[in-house]
Amino acid sequence: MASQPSAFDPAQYIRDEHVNRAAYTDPQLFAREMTHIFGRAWIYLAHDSELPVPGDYVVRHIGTQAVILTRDDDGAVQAIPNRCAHRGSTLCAFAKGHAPHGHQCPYHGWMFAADGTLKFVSNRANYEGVLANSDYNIERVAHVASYRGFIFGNLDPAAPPLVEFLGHMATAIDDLVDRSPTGEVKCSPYQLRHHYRGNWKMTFENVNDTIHPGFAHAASVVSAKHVAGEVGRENVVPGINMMMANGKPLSFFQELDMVTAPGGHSYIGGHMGMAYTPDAANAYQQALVALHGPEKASKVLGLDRHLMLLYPSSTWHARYQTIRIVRPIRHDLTEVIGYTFRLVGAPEETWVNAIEYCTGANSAASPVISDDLEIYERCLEGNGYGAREWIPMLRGLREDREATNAFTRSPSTSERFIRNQYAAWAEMMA
Amino acid sequence: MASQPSAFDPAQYIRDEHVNRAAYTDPQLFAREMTHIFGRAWIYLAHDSELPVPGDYVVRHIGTQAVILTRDDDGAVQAIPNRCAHRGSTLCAFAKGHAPHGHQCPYHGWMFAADGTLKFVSNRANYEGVLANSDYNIERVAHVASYRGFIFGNLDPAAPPLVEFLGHMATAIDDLVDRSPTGEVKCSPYQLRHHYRGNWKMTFENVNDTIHPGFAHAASVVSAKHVAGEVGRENVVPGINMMMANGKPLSFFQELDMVTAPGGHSYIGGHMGMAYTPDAANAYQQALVALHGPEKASKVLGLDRHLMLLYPSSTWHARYQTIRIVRPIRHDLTEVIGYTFRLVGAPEETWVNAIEYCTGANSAASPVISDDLEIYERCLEGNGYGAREWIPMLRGLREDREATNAFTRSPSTSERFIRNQYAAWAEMMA
Amino acid sequence: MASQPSAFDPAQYIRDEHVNRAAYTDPQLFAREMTHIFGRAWIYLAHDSELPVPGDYVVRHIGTQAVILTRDDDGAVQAIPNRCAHRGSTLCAFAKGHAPHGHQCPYHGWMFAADGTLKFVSNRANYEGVLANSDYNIERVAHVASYRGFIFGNLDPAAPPLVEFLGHMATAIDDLVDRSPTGEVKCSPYQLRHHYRGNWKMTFENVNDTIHPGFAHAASVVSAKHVAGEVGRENVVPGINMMMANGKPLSFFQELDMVTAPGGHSYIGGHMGMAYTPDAANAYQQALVALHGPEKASKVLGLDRHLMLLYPSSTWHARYQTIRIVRPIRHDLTEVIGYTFRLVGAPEETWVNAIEYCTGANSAASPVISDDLEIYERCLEGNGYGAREWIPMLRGLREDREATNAFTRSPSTSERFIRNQYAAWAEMMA
Amino acid sequence: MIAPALVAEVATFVADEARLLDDRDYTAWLALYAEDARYWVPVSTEQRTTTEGPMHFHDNKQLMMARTHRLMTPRAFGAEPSPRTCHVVSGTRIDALADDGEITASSSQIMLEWRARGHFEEDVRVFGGRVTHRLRRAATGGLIIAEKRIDLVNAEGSFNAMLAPL
Amino acid sequence: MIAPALVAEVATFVADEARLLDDRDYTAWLALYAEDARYWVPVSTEQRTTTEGPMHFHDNKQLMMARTHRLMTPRAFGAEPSPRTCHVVSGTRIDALADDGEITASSSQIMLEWRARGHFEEDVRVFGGRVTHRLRRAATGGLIIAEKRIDLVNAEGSFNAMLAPL
Amino acid sequence: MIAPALVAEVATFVADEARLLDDRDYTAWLALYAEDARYWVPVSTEQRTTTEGPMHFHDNKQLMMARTHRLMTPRAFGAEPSPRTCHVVSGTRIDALADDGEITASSSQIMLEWRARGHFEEDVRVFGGRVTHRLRRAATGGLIIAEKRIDLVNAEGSFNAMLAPL
Ligand code: FES
Ligand code: FES
Ligand code: FES
Ligand SMILES: [Fe+3]
Ligand SMILES: [Fe+3]
Ligand SMILES: [Fe+3]
Repeated sequence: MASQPSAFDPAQYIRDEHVNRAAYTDPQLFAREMTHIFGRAWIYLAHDSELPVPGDYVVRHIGTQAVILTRDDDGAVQAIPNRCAHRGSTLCAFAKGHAPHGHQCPYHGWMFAADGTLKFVSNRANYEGVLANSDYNIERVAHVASYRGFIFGNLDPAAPPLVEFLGHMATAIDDLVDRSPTGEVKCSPYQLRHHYRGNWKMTFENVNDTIHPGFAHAASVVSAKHVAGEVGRENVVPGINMMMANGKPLSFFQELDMVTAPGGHSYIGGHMGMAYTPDAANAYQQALVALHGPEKASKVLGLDRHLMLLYPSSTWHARYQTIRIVRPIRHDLTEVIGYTFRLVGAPEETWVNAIEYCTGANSAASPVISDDLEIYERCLEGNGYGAREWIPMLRGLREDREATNAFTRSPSTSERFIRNQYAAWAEMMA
Repeated sequence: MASQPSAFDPAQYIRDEHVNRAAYTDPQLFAREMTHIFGRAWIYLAHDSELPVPGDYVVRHIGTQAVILTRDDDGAVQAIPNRCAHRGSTLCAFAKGHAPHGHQCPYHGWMFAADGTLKFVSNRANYEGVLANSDYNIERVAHVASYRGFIFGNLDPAAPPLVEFLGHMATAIDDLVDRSPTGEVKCSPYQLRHHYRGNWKMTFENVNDTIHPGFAHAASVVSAKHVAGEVGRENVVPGINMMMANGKPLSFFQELDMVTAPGGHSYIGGHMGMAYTPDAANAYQQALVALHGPEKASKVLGLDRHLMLLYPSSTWHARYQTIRIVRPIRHDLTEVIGYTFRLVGAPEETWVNAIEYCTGANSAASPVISDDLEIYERCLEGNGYGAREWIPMLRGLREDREATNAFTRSPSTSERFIRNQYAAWAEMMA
Repeated sequence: MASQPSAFDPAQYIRDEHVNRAAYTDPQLFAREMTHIFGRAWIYLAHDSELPVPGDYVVRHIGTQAVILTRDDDGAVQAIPNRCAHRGSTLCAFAKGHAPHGHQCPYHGWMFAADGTLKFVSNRANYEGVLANSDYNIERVAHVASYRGFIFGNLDPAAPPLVEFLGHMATAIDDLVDRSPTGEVKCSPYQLRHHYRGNWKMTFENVNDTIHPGFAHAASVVSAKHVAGEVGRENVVPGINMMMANGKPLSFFQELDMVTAPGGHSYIGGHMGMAYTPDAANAYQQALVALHGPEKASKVLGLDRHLMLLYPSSTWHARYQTIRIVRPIRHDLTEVIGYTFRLVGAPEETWVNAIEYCTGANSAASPVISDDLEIYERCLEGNGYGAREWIPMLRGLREDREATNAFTRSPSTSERFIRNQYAAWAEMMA
Repeated sequence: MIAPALVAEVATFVADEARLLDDRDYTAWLALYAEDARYWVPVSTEQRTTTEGPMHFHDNKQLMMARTHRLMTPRAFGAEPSPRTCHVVSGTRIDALADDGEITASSSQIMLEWRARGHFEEDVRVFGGRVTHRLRRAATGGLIIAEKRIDLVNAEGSFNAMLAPL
Repeated sequence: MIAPALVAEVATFVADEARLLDDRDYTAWLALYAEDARYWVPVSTEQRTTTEGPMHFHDNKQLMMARTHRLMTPRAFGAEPSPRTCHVVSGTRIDALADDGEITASSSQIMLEWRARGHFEEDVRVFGGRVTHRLRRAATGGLIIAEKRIDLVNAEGSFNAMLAPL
Repeated sequence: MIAPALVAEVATFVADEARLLDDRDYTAWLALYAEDARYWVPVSTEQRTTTEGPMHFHDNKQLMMARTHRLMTPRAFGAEPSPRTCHVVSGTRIDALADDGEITASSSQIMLEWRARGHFEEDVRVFGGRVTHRLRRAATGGLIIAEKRIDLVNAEGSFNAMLAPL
């Protein structure tokens, strides 16, 4: 009986490089995003190492929909909504587990195979001649595919192949995996979760924004410098350096590249100063050379990209082996979940650095993240009033440096990544 | 200025023995249920013994509407909404009390008689010639009627008589009252309240469902058996037995009868193993014989029905003198309130058993109830997503055992009681 | 994508001296109030003494919109929404402060002058040729004007002058200011805030209601009398007297005048027994005579008005130098913020009395206020159900005592002030 | 006048019992209770005995066993994860000391509970009220619980599922 | 160095006062206060005295009497049921000991409050903050309260009705 | 058997540390921590060490300095006002006493937090859980903190910004 939303026209929301603030505040628009964006795009779900053996499962989300990913007996990963086909109870109450015999509903005990096939109906006799099990299988997520061990799902039967969706961004995943001396990466069993009262797009529009750190994170920059002053710059720990990094001069970020790719994806390229200094004696580097050969190895170690966005579901940081899943809950509520990966065969130190990075860059208690969360919530409030409805996305409009079919290169200070996101948004929402 | 819901067609929600999950998740549908179902059906409100003397009142609900039941000076029970006719303040803040002179509004002191008649207007002179008290009486609940001391209300002026609504289910009330050696029952002043984030219909569709206990309550069955193992089955207390009862084999429930009656009512009949063993020496049984004569007495003591549903407002358990009122608050919020009754003249033990039953079967802390509450909430979540919109009500579709005008008999494992509820639902909602 | 509210007709809500209860419960109606009432009326915001020097600012509200009031370098007060023109973040996180160089956005550091002029754009080079600062000034509140130091704002470019809006009610402000021996009043830095789950209009319809105290505040009257009995009436402290004042006989209030003025304004006039007893020896009175001359001085000291309402934003109590801002948040949520003023040059005792009055009359912990808050919430609940949709505003309909162009005089017991409010309401909502 | 040492012993005992619940060490927790112990939570502070009407909790030791056994294996039944709690105890005092050595002690307790249901702030509940213990001396010399009564501030209120003992 | 016995006495006194509020034993509670006592709850931790601006509470003994008298008979006025509370007290310490024997003590307190309004979880509120007592020796030898100041963590915030003393 | 005096000293120390946080006296608070101290809040009670995965907090002294420095000057950066907190501590006990004198102590703590964001009740959060301290003797004879671990009841949950140390 819900009243129908009026017909949709992207031009209502995107016009002349401006976005209407309703994009962040309208619940009905959010509902459409769930069907048209999260119902069409490839959504990052999990990594192979999270469900190593048949029967292992994890519960993840595609938009507002919980899905169960289960490793089946053939070793394939199956995805189904976490919803019983009988009366609709969720099947799994734990976020992960082992269900070798399938998923049994807690209500009446119906059992479903990894792929949603209805395997058991309690007191089956009651259904003789009136219910065919095959009519009550749980519908599978239309497509599940993985790239180098990273599993994505897509609800749209007509979806393009995953690699096509990834396009140039496959290099984001390569960047992470190639850093493993064994070619193997392993996901930590512990995740770091935070949430904020704001729209999911705020995160995507913030993560590659290199102008905000100097202002939004000024507090932690100053505090970090204060510490450096106290203990001596040569004695500061990595966490403090990470905070200070946000204080780099704008000229630094202006030189730096931003790469945007079709589908709303992007990353900050180039020289964040986090590349490895070539060191032939270093065991880790030796291992990479052994695996890749010297040329590719130094390319991998030299690669120094900042947060890579796989719109609309995840952000990737290969250098520190951290992925964040952005999970929309309501138009004004979003959860962000951080995952760290072990480079199997790399020294423990690499792992410890990844943990430190994830903790510092993804905890609700991180002085940096808490700044961002505050900003998201302040934008939600500010976008609730005032006469000005249109938000400019004009920064760096005329500064693109290179354009290919695969990607466009701009200064990292540009809002091009936001324009790029809304181009994808408008296309999917139409 | 609320936008109007589109016209209503039951076939949008009930089709081929399936119900659309929107029935549990759509707030506008809920609003219609309040006017069309709780605005038309007879709703159980209270028992005579709760307001014994003139002036006594209790506040109860008809759907989302609070009503004051007051014993008037003639001993009749009057029902009015708990709302002042002046500016709309609630009149009573306490759930029960004694107001022999009527109900006085806390705001400006207007006084209303038990039947809503406006008796006093403060500073009446201000209203001379502009307000006639008779225009500002509180409108009474269209019908208040009681059956053997149990008081029901109905907002629909065109409602059929209560007995007609009860039909065969009058026996549910008889079953309770006839168990009293004096023909008198007395309601406990203490009620047990729990609530859950889920739709009110979930309770009705769960209570006569004899398949779910073996699964949803498996945890308490196993735990109870664990205790039995520890202390020896012969030493287990009633509460433990009650938990184990949910572990009966499905064949037991298949044999058992379910009785459904027009209006959405139903109960589980037959042999729950809770009938009294005839014992001529037993004082309670002697008293019943004295009251009813041997034949009826043994019939009463032999009666062994499980939760009797008076759709859409209450569930009855005569054997343990417990009534539950199901109170809809929002489409996704429901309160359940338990009442226990003393069989006046019966041994204290009977009363203690009733208390134990109500505590074990109705407390939010009951291992059994907490299972059900969890299920309700998991169904609310699960029915929020996934492509499958239609919930099957097919169980036992072809297994009816007997059909009369008054009722239909089926195996207790059947979902017939749910189909029966939606038949009434569709009729009233139309 | 929000569905449009249907066209508006005041007669849907105001008819024959009755108001439809939807006025208190309909969120869409509330949304219209924000644009049509708080978007058109003059809203009280702050007092000059709260932002004495250039750069000082306070954040206040016009309806649901936060606005920053800043003293500019010319000493003028400028008002702009608390929203950055870039991506919409709120500019100020603190309710007051000093920003001599303008307001800098915490997100990307854009700076705005007091009047909203965009003064600084970070990394401006990114915007060369694509963004003109002048297009991204924050739009100013259409009108800001002050009367004797009290600052009001109006969002409507076509608004009449403030003095015209105030009309006769300017005397409410005069009454307060004239009581200062120096003509200067100073606002306390400390405010008293309370909120309730109910509609903002409830406060306006309650404050001049002289019938409710005898009933709604009966508890505190009785308690105060109990104390008087214990300690002896001659020993009671002012707070106790204040509570007892609500117990005055209705005849007292019937004699008392209510004055209503166009625009929804009103106050209780006449003799509350709070006039100063003329005392030539009294230093305060001497100072007033020195300032005003004997005639006006005694007029000022003799003035004894009770809560003066400046619809729809504030209530004024000159005798105790207290202003309350009524801040609508949702149709069912309202905040009330109390401000006390120091009469510069008056004895400390005057100030202490003002504090005591504000604490007693505006704290959520005040026995009197907590009664009112309870009533507001009970009306919200009661107006959610029952068949009766129309709320009478008939009290004293035929008792007006005098009518001029500037105001109408009625008994203080009349609901004329409510009728007067809805007359203004209907006019603005149309 | 009650011996300060006894007051201290009781205060520690009461705090330790609460801690065992937070540790979900239910075996040790049950061991604190006498065989004939009663654990109950009235639905009204006016309920003087356990035979006046239904209660939120009314457990004998068997029911306590069943309840806690269940909390130890939720996953086995597809049930939600068991809640985690944190008790703070304050103002423990001895209200009565019977000739047979039975001790009646009371304390103020606030308990924070978390259920892992993915509803963020809503998954946290705060319980609190007056806790009354009837204690006896065990043969071992230690204290054991004959009765624990918890008068919640919202005893008369309506509750969602309460899985963990208070 | 302050005598441990005095610290213990004060800690017990402060806990006992909180308990009397939870018991709604207002007569005994009032008896703990000196005739010239002041009970106040500032709207800002920056308020040093009671003459700087309005306050949430600013009671002398008469106002405390009126406030509590009212809580004892809500039904008589159709007012809502009085709230029920539970205080927990922690870290009571003596901050100052004046020559005239006046004791300044402070503690951390969290109070759970329930109002019976049928709104389930929403009817529960949590208050908390720093409580400061100025105490004197009564002629009887016991302690009496000259001043109680409560600095709520959300002193500057906005409150719904606060019926019960904190 | 642990000396009661030591238990009392530790209990007071733990309560005093919590109080310093409520006072936002971060300079004194930091002084309680050893140079090589670790302050951490795991995302799971199953995390035994700080190298098993990300954590809510994982601070060394430098990070503690930066964190607290920032809280002392929020306005300077247009950031929201720092939260105000109130801790209550209960059941502090000594779990282990090493030969080198290192003390492992644990307590139950509930913390009320208020953020001034104008959202009324929603601005109040309650945190709570088990707090474990590793303590050493400072040269001065007093205690210093080598490690503080906080196991929140909702460790595995999702959090909004946590500005104040727990
Ligand atoms: S709801 Fe899943 S088996 Fe019935
Ligand atoms: S609202 Fe009831 S008397 Fe005015
Ligand atoms: S949002 Fe304000 S500067 Fe970007
Ligand atoms: Fe950032
Ligand atoms: Fe069940
Ligand atoms: Fe009032």
